[in-house]
Amino acid sequence: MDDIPGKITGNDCVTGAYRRLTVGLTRPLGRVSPGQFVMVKVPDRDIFLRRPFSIYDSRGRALTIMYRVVGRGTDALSAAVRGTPLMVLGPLGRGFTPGKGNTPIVVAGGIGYAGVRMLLKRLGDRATLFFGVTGKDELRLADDLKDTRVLASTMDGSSGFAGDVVSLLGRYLDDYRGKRPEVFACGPSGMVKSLKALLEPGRIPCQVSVEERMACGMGLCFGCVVATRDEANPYKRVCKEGPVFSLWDLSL
Amino acid sequence: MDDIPGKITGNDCVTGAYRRLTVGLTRPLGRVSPGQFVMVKVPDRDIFLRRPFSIYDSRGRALTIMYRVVGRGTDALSAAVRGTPLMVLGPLGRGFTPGKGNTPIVVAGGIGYAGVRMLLKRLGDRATLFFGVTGKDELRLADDLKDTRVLASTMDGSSGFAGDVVSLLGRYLDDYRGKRPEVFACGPSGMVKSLKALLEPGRIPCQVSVEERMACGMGLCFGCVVATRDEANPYKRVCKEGPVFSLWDLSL
Amino acid sequence: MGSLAVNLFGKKLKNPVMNASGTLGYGVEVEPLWAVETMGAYVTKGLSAAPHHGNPTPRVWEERCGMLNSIGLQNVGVHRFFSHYFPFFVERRCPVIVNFFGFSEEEYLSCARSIEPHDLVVALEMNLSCPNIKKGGIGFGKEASTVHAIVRSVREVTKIPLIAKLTPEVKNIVEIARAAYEGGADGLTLINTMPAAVVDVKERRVSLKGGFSGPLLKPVALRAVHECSQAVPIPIIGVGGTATFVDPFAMPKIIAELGSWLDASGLADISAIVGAAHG
Amino acid sequence: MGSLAVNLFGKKLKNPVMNASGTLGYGVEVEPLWAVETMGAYVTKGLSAAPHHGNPTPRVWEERCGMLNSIGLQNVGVHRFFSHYFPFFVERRCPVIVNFFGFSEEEYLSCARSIEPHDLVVALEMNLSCPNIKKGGIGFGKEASTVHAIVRSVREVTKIPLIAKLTPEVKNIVEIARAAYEGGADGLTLINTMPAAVVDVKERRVSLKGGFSGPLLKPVALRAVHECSQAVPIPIIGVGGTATFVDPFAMPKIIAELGSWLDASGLADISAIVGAAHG
Ligand SMILES: Cc1cc2nc3c(=O)[nH]c(=O)nc-3n(C[C@H](O)[C@H](O)[C@H](O)COP(=O)(O)OP(=O)(O)OC[C@H]3O[C@@H](n4cnc5c(N)ncnc54)[C@H](O)[C@@H]3O)c2cc1C
Ligand SMILES: Cc1cc2nc3c(=O)[nH]c(=O)nc-3n(C[C@H](O)[C@H](O)[C@H](O)COP(=O)(O)OP(=O)(O)OC[C@H]3O[C@@H](n4cnc5c(N)ncnc54)[C@H](O)[C@@H]3O)c2cc1C
Ligand SMILES: Cc1cc2nc3c(=O)[nH]c(=O)nc-3n(C[C@H](O)[C@H](O)[C@H](O)COP(=O)(O)O)c2cc1C
Ligand SMILES: Cc1cc2nc3c(=O)[nH]c(=O)nc-3n(C[C@H](O)[C@H](O)[C@H](O)COP(=O)(O)O)c2cc1C
Ligand code: FES
Ligand code: FES
Repeated sequence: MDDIPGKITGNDCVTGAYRRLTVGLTRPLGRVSPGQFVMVKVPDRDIFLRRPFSIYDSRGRALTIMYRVVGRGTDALSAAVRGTPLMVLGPLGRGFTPGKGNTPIVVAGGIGYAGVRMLLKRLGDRATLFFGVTGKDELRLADDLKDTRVLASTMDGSSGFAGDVVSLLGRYLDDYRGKRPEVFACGPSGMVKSLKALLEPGRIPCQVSVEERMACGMGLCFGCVVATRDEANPYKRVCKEGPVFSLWDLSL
Repeated sequence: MDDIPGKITGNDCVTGAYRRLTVGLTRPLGRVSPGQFVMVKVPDRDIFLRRPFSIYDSRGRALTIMYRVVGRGTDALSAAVRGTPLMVLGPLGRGFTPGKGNTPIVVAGGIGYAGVRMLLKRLGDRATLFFGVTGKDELRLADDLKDTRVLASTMDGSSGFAGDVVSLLGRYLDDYRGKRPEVFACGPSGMVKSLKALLEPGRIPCQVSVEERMACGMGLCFGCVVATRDEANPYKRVCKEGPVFSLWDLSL
Repeated sequence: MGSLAVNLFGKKLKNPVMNASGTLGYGVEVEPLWAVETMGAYVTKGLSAAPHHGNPTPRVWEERCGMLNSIGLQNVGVHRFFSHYFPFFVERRCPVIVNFFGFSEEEYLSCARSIEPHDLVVALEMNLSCPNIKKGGIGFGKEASTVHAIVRSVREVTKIPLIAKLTPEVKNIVEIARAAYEGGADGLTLINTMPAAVVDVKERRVSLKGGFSGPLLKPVALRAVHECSQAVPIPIIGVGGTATFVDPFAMPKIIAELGSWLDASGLADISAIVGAAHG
Repeated sequence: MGSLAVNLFGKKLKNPVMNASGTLGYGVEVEPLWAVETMGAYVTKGLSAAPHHGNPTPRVWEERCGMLNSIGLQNVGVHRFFSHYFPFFVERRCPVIVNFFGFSEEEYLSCARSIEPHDLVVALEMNLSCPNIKKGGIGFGKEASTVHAIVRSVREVTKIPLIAKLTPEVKNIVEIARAAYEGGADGLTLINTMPAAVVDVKERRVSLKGGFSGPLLKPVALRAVHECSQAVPIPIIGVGGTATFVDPFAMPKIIAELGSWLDASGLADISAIVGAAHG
């Protein structure tokens, strides 16, 4: 973990409110495990706290994140031009830990793709991505995937399966019987809840990346907790003990 | 009075910590009387309140101020580059009102020159400027005066009279006997106090431009007052009833 | 076009936006820039029975997130306000809320007593942040019992609706709000400045002690408004965070934006959102 | 090179800079970035006799000038702190100030009692902003009499120096400071967060109610420090305005800058400026 000055080398629209930001850091981030994140100091003085973003890609001193403009911070970030200096703290948190010999199933909803993208790259052709989006334009987010089989669902039915991504996964789940399936998921809380309902009967191993509002991103403030089934100590820090948790440990 | 958006067209060092800022306004400031000032929104989000500066020059939509870097606001202003947008509120306050038929004597100390510069331009060759500075480099501030006789004093003796400007004026005061002298002054409070001591015996008419910390610059907050001899209502607003007062009304 | 008009103490204001007391001089000063009657009401700077000279300078200081002031309640006195400045508001048909104060109960009473009911005088706003010189300088607004007593006394000497303006420097603002309400206040203004100080490290001294106002106050005021509005059934005027000195057009801009917001939200009437954030 | 070392309650700290309680986790979390013993002392997050789970999320919210938090005092309990985290500080010879709280007097007492004197435990810092569940949730730190009583009770059960940490939400912090001193406090920490709220206009609800901290607090804290330091003869630790979450290196940077400042000012010893802004 390090706090590294960098400069924006690119900040482009992918589609709609989704953007890809590349940063040239003055030092490499170091070893990143898929699912880890960075805290970015948005280059705007009115944005006080840093914002967490999954590490989309990290090679040497080149860092990429993909983000969706949803509020003040991401809006300000979207206005930053090439050459703007900014600070990046990371890599942070605990990422995904795929079990050896398992068959990986990756489930992403919308911008949740940013959280599993490094994992998909590492898993290569071993993984299948179940990718749920609102409409077909959003499928462009995953255009950079080459080796991975992608099964898409759109809420508006404009491409692939019409409906939510968990229902789509439901149709394929039987195919994984006996193959030691292991699910890796990142997406909105509704998606995670349906996923839980789907996987509950078979208690299929599942790791999910969770989001919460953060202040520090490094375990200092206890601001970003998620409720778990650990009765003695239910609230775990998403930034420190997470963001990836076993679905079965969470209290949803 | 108007609040006018503008863009910096120049921001250059004159000498030492003194700078000249030119602004291209989107609308003209309108009729300015010498001694009036503007409130400038320093283009830096960390500078909350506007800062008052005398109108050094105003022609159509071109505004010039001269300033000395003394603290946070002027420091931030000095860092602003050409093209930076900023807001200018003005013209504000009451300026100098030279009496007809009087012989004008103008006294300025250091950056106080900025406060009398428009007056000098209006008075042309009728006025004499007594200009007190620390060392001869500072005399460059008045380089743009053409028609005016300038008598300089430097504290370090590097040019002109060695000593303070009021002592210099003292040596010339007798020359004005019978010529209905009228003094116009702008400078540090020490200068104003000595001036009062000098002019007291003859009660020579004297208008001084006073400085005080300001929040609004337009009479709203009563933050910028100066104590006067008006017993019923001693504190007058520098930004509204001033910045120019009769020396004999002030309670120094 | 939705309506911004609100009813306050039986008077119709064209919108619910007013300046904070003491931040818009005597009202005439903004005349060159915008018409004071653009606002729902003009709030006077603090007035007292006798004129006050106020404090020596420095009186204002810039701080990150806001400014400190220590004006010391300079004002021309309530009589001169009505003889000299009030006609300006009458001419413009601009409703006025009269902010007033005293350094003793008698001063509050004599000031309130001297104000005649008038079609355009919407209310009297009691500034309760003043030190009580008789009680060793402890603020009037600090204790529920003191607030109750002084509001009740003032209530008895005037027929004009009475607003109590509270200081945040109390142990529990809800308790104070209740005391003001029970003492007879018809409304509350929340909140006044926060006591603070700036230190000059180089000079090693306190540059200014005074009331802190500006953007930093907004969340503090919002909490006070939220909690007090659930405790008392009277109108509350929220104050804090408007930077009129930074942008002299802040007031007219807020009013215009509020109008646009109302329309964008599809609301017919601004009153529809009163209390919307409760619960 | 001037010396930043200070003496606090008979212990030598290498500098007077410490984190605010609750803003540096259990101390171990900054380890990857900088050594916790860089600071004069580490202040623990609030500990209680029994562990606390804290509040549901959202717990933090960004605001202009600072942030709001409503962590709800989540902590592992004082016993686990000493068994599990304290050895880390012992290993690094890092002095520790133990911030603690309770929701009843007994909880304060049992927590204080359970802390053994130790070479590295500089003091106990009582967080007096907690609501007293027995007294209907009114904060312990609100009334001089309550503060006096609880400080005195805690004073009796421990030999470790005792610091009272005060809330700004009082009517007169000097009075509270005096009560803490007279109750036996060896020092004061000024101040805790300011109660505030953020409203989501679009959703028409309060997003978060909690304590406001960050740059806005500094002038409020400075005033409290300035006034209390003239009223009581005990050391005061100033808190407010340090943005550790914005810049994770804020602490080591402050310490380095303080050193440079000391040298630039030609001072041999940081203690030379204690009280310099008085009068
Ligand atoms: C570990 C982690 C990794 C993340 N990775 C990505 C990523 O790769 N790409 C991306 O676009 N977003 C990611 N997010 C979410 C991202 O941090 C938020 O969208 C961002 O902080 C919003 O900032 P804002 O100021 O624009 O929004 P705000 O104005 O603060 O809020 C707008 C909306 O976003 C929600 N929000 C705010 N902060 C968070 C947060 N920390 N987590 C979840 N929701 C939040 C709010 O509740 C609100 O609905 C991640 C969050 C976490 C915790
Ligand atoms: C009517 C008027 C006209 C002025 N004209 C000019 C001008 O033409 N050129 C110029 O350089 N300066 C002028 N000044 C002074 C100028 O406004 C201040 O130097 C400036 O506001 C300082 O801002 P700062 O943030 O850099 O300084 P700060 O960091 O706020 O303070 C630095 C120092 O400047 C002093 N100071 C701050 N504000 C003022 C103020 N309003 N008046 C006097 N001293 C102050 C402080 O006491 C301190 O000693 C004028 C002031 C007034 C009231
Ligand atoms: C310069 C100045 C003068 C003030 N004078 C008064 C006053 O006379 N009476 C009063 O009740 N409040 C007075 N206040 C407090 C304001 O009315 C308001 O409560 C406070 O500034 C917070 O609002 P803001 O953050 O929008 O400025 C004054 C504030 C300022 C900045
Ligand atoms: C996330 C967070 C947790 C805090 N927890 C505690 C605590 O446990 N005990 C305590 O006395 N103060 C606590 N505080 C208050 C701080 O110690 C400090 O008084 C306050 O944040 C003001 O300082 P700052 O502006 O530098 O943050 C907490 C503050 C924050 C932001
Ligand atoms: S964001 Fe501070 S502990 Fe996670
Ligand atoms: S600066 Fe506000 S009245 Fe002069």
